Amino acid sequence: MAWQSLDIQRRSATTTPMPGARQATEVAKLIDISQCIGCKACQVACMEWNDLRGEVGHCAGVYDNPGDLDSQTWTLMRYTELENNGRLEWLIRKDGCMHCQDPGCLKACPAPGAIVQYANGIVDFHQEHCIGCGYCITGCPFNIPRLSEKDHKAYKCSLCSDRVAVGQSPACVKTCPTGALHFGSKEAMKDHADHRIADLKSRGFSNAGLYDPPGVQGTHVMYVLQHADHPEWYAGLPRDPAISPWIGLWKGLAKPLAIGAMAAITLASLFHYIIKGPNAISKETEKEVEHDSRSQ
Amino acid sequence: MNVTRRQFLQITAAGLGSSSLALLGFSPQPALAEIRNFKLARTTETRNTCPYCSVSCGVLLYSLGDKSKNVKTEIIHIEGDPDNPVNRGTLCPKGAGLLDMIHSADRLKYPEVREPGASDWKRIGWDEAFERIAKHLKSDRDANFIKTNDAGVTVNRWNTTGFLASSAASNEAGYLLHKVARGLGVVALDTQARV
Amino acid sequence: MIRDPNDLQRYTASDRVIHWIVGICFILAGLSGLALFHPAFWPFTLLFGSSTWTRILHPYFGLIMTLSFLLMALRFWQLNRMNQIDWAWLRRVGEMVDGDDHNMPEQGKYNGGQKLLFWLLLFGTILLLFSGIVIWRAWFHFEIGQVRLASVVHAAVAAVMIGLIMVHVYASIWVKGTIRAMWYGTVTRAWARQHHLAWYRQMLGLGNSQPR
Amino acid sequence: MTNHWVDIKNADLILIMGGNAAEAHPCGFKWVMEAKATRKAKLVVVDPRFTRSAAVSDFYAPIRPGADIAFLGGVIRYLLSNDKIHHDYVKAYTNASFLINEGFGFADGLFTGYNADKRSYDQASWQYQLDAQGFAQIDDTLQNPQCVLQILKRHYDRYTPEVVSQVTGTPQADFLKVCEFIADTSAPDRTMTICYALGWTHHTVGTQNIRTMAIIQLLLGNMGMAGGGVNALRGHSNVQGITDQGFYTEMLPGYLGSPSDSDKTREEYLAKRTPKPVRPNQMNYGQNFPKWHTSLMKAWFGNAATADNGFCYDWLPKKEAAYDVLALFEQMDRGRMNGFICQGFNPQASVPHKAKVDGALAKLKFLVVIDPLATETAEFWKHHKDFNEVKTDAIQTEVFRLPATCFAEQDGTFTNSSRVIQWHWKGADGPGEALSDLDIIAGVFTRLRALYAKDGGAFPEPVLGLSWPYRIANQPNPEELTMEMSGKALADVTDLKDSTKVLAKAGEQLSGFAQLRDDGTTASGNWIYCGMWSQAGNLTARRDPSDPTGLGQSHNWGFSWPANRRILYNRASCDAAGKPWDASRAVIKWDGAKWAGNDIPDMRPDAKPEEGVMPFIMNQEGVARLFGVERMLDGPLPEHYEPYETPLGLNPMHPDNPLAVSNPAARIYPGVLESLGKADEFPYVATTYRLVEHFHFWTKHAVLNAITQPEQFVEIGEELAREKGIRNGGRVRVRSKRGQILAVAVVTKRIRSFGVNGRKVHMVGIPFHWGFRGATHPGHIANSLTPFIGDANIQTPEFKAFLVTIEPA
Repeated sequence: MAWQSLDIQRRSATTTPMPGARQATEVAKLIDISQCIGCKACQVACMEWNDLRGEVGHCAGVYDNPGDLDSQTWTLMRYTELENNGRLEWLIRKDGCMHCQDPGCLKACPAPGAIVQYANGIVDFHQEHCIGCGYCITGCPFNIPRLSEKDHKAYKCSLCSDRVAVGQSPACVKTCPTGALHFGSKEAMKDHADHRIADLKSRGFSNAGLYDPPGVQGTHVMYVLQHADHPEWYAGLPRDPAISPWIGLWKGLAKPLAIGAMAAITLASLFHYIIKGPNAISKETEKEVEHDSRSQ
Repeated sequence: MNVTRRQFLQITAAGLGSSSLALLGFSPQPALAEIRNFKLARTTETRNTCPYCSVSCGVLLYSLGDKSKNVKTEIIHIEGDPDNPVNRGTLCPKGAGLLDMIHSADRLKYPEVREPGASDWKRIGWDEAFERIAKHLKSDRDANFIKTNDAGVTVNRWNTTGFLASSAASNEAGYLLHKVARGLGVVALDTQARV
Repeated sequence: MIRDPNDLQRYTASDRVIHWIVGICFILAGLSGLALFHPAFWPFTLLFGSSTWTRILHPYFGLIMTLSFLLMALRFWQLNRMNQIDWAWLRRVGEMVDGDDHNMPEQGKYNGGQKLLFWLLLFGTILLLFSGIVIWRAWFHFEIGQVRLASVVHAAVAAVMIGLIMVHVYASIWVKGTIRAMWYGTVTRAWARQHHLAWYRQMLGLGNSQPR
Repeated sequence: MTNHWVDIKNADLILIMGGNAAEAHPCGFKWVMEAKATRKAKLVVVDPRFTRSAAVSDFYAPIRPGADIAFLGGVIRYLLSNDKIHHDYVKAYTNASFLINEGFGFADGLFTGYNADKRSYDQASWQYQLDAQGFAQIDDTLQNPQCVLQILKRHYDRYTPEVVSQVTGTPQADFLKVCEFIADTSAPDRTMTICYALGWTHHTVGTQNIRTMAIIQLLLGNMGMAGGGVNALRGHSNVQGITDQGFYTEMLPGYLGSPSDSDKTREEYLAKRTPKPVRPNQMNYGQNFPKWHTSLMKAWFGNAATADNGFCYDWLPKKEAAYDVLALFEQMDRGRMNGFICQGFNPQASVPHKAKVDGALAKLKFLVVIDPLATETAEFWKHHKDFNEVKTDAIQTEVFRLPATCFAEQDGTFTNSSRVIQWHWKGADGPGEALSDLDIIAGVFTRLRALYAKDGGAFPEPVLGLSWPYRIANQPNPEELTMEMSGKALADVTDLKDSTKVLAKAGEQLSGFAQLRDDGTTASGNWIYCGMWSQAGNLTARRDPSDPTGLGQSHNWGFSWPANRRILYNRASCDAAGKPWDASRAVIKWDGAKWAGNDIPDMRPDAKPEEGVMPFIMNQEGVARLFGVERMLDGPLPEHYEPYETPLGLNPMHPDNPLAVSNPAARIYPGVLESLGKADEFPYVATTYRLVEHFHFWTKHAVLNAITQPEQFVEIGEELAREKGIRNGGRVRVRSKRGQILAVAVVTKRIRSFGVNGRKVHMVGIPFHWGFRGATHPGHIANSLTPFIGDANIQTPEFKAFLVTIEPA
């Protein structure tokens, strides 16, 4: 079955359902942190494929370069040195868009079609529709999208939707030298993760597990963690990410409520006018005014 | 008064909710999004080998154009060759960044010479470069060639000009340079592989 | 230019200018804000050149609105101090809406409703300013938690303010003879006597003991 | 590599020591991860730093730079004293049972035969006891005190876990844990592979580091096995290839030793290099040396090389001294070199002691740099702030910089670490006027040849007579050269046993080195590459990745030397009777009539097991050498010596012998000892290394790589940072006796101090990728700091252990 990456299942700032008759296979990228050597091949391949070249920055005392995600850096290795039970562990997490099943960015986006979720689960930004408001950043539970300083559009990992659409894997996955990155149907990735977790458990990582947070209805980028009980050890991976309740309120309840209120005021005004009529000057007052004028 | 009334009307209309939008003439949403075009669709694919480490990963060079006569071929993308049994399509960060090495601003484009004591380069042509280098080599070889050693043994060596060879150039280049060097009697030769 | 000499001056020219600056900015900010708030209003972006222009301009509309409104508030705040009569008026506002204003306490230049509106709008504007700055990514970078909170505050306050302004506008339409006060600066004596008796007396130099 | 990249997946244990495969060879390292994932293999990393290899290891043990032999010597002792060796293998396939001369001994850190004045050994006492026929004597019981196994036991008995820990700084428990992992693979059906690289070679005891590991792999019976071997993870894409082309002063293509002054005649030269068997029935494959050499002479000198003139033996120069890269720069520094040609080599950055290199280059009359990129070497005369402080106008060297095309812009072959020769195709033209290396070499040579033809000169015969059969003289085609290297028949080549059977007709490409002859009827530019372009065509261009063996051999992908064999010594994967030690990953086996299976047998195909032809066919003994009876200049058994700059000031193994502090056979040029620092002034051990984001001084020119690692830094531990008041991300100055660099400090838990010989030794880690040209921020050349001294055997510089001091800048 094709990845059907052109079929859309969700579209930003759109209130009616998308055509959904065709069933697409959900895809996923699996990031097995226990197999990651932090070589940054994924970072380079991502930049190369997507024609991105950021600034040549500086060394800030760590290996994290560039220092943060930006419009030219859609994926980034984050390194954590952890002393655990007297042994050093170097936890290296590939940060980037998680392609949530319930994407906070898409929910927050005010521009119709600037953010779409394809039927295969990929969440993609369409910069030509982006207005640069940054609401996607506000909505994202993983702090991923970044506004470009140059064009003020928001950018993030597209899971190489252009490659996936023609049956290829994302550039980062293809390049990964150690097989820390895998790509396939979400089901297959979960199966693969099960094997990896069993292997890790056999090597003493009793808390190994899959990171596929239910708070965002699961993600299309998942992690195998050696310490699934402590996701925060991995450069602050959120323990139980969900779209912030503020965002829920803002983009959920507030919308119909406000529109309803405005409509109500409008209708109330209209019908009040019709029913009660205008508040005109009474004859009585006019007489009194005449009286007052005379008495002046 | 007009402005206020217009605002009023607009709010009224909009307040009816999104379902009425179509009445105002806004078309339904497209069913298909446009993804970024697949940039390799009409490129030429060439099989090559990564020049960095000794894993010698297979790489695929993607270049613009179909190698027709009037087109200057330009490599626009490089990725791993999935057929190569060692790298199976993967590339490390160096290999994944090969494109920028090929197109580096530091690529040399013309033969140049720095004259003795000069503070900068001077562009020269290949003929001049070959001619001048050949003359240097000949005059040093002729002046310092040793036919026999003190014991009278034929040694036929030239040890006042040294050769260092790349360990990232092809076997063919390394072989030819070795053949030429020994043919000239060079003994002062070594390769990057030593260090 | 032709004026009834009997008309009462309610707003000076500069009052009116500043009001309309605020008003225009509010409309622009409101339309652009609504466009970003709900897809139903997205077509409003066409009014501003493009959707991106809408995003760019909205905060500047808001900023000009805020500054001019603050200037206006500086002029009017003393006239809008609430007193006992205002609260009494507000308690009876239902009667008036129902069409019977006979029992409404007599009002000065502004009635309790107008005063309350003034303070609500002032408070709302300040909230919009601060929350707007927090979410204005072109210039500022705030903590994500603050941005999220500010987004909600900004939207909610804006919605409430739009509601208030709708009431404000409707009130001016409903009460005949009102709009001209902001148009030409004057009202008829009858209008003043009918709706702002105390102010009317003050303007005409009449005592308080006048019978109705 | 004795094995190959994909074969790593067949291992049960992968030891990474003296290297950092995850960072230096990520795509090869994938097969380590594959072994872990599919075979439940374990990965053990022993390294001074907690590297990115260590990050995915099952066990990591720290080790002080330069103490590897102490560690591995301890492993040998552990294996021997705990009886964790593969007995049948050791007895049959190694020289464990061979008797060594009575005169051999080792005392106070020195082997017998040492001459302190010459700083070298007389190796006479290191030899086998020979019988009347000249065969080595053996003791099958392995009990004779002069047998190799007993000597080995005695030698390494001193390397107790306590001593090992004291010398290496590895906690004893960690050391023993590593021993347990390794010992587990002594079972016949368990294998360990060892992946090492420059972390072992960049020492004055570099060669012995590797020999220590070879001894361990032999004791465990892991050589020749799938998933075993001693695997050098080599540096550049074609570092294996250029080594095979023998571009060393001491070599000719195919590892044929080059003549020196003592090889007066061809006969003497050949006799010295054509070995005699020292055990009966052995293949002693080196006996074919004359065929290889003669074929080379025919490839180089063509029709001029005849039997009458000794195949132009005298046209080959004879060397009288060392001309390795250190020696070259020493000669240059003394003003004895006038010209220098650097093809794709950046010595100013990659040769130790930059100040000395700078001075040496400035003494040249002319320098020719052939490179695709703007290297530091080409601009050694240019002032670049404090990165390259020189007086430009005082430098009288004439420098030519010639633009070469890069890999993507030319056809040709690279030979990878697995010895697989692979063809690559040109994808685009080079920039501007860039020419291929071949065109540049030919351009210079044809001009030079024309000058000699016109004007004559010193010994013009080899210049004019050099075989140059290329269709376009100044543009040799890579295919022509590949065919020339591979070799062809000049006359009909017949079977040695049956002269009526023609193996190759005159003019045909040869199918392998077995067809080479010493009578001038064959030409082959590199005998080990013979057959890569046979009558069947260009085998290096084969692209069939299929692998019916399941072992990852892919015999139809490219062409692997020798003879398309993928695992060397594979005869040793079977027991004496020819049955695989481990049937589940059999490489070859004796099928009753011949050797066959999943690889090209490294054995005469019809050698019946009962003939006792042993697997190490290139050795005169037919077996592998636990005890190195020849070739090693600094001892037949590895011994721990301190780096030349030692933080201890003595060798804890031999505290009382000043001659045995550091390798007693290392070459020391005058002035070098004075350029070495002492621990009182330079108390910290420094080591230079690569980062995964960069490749040497090359990727700093690529923006993509510059982005991922933009600025020069050094790494230190938290404790040293506290002591010296160095803040993470702050700038520091690192000084050695020879120079200094400035860089950002990375303060990390990954670097710790070592408890050595009762004291604490801190380490400074120095990634070396920076220079004054490139897309990264300019940096200092790390080799400003390193010492000008090399390994005793092959003169590879000691980049990996030297002394520095560090302070906030």
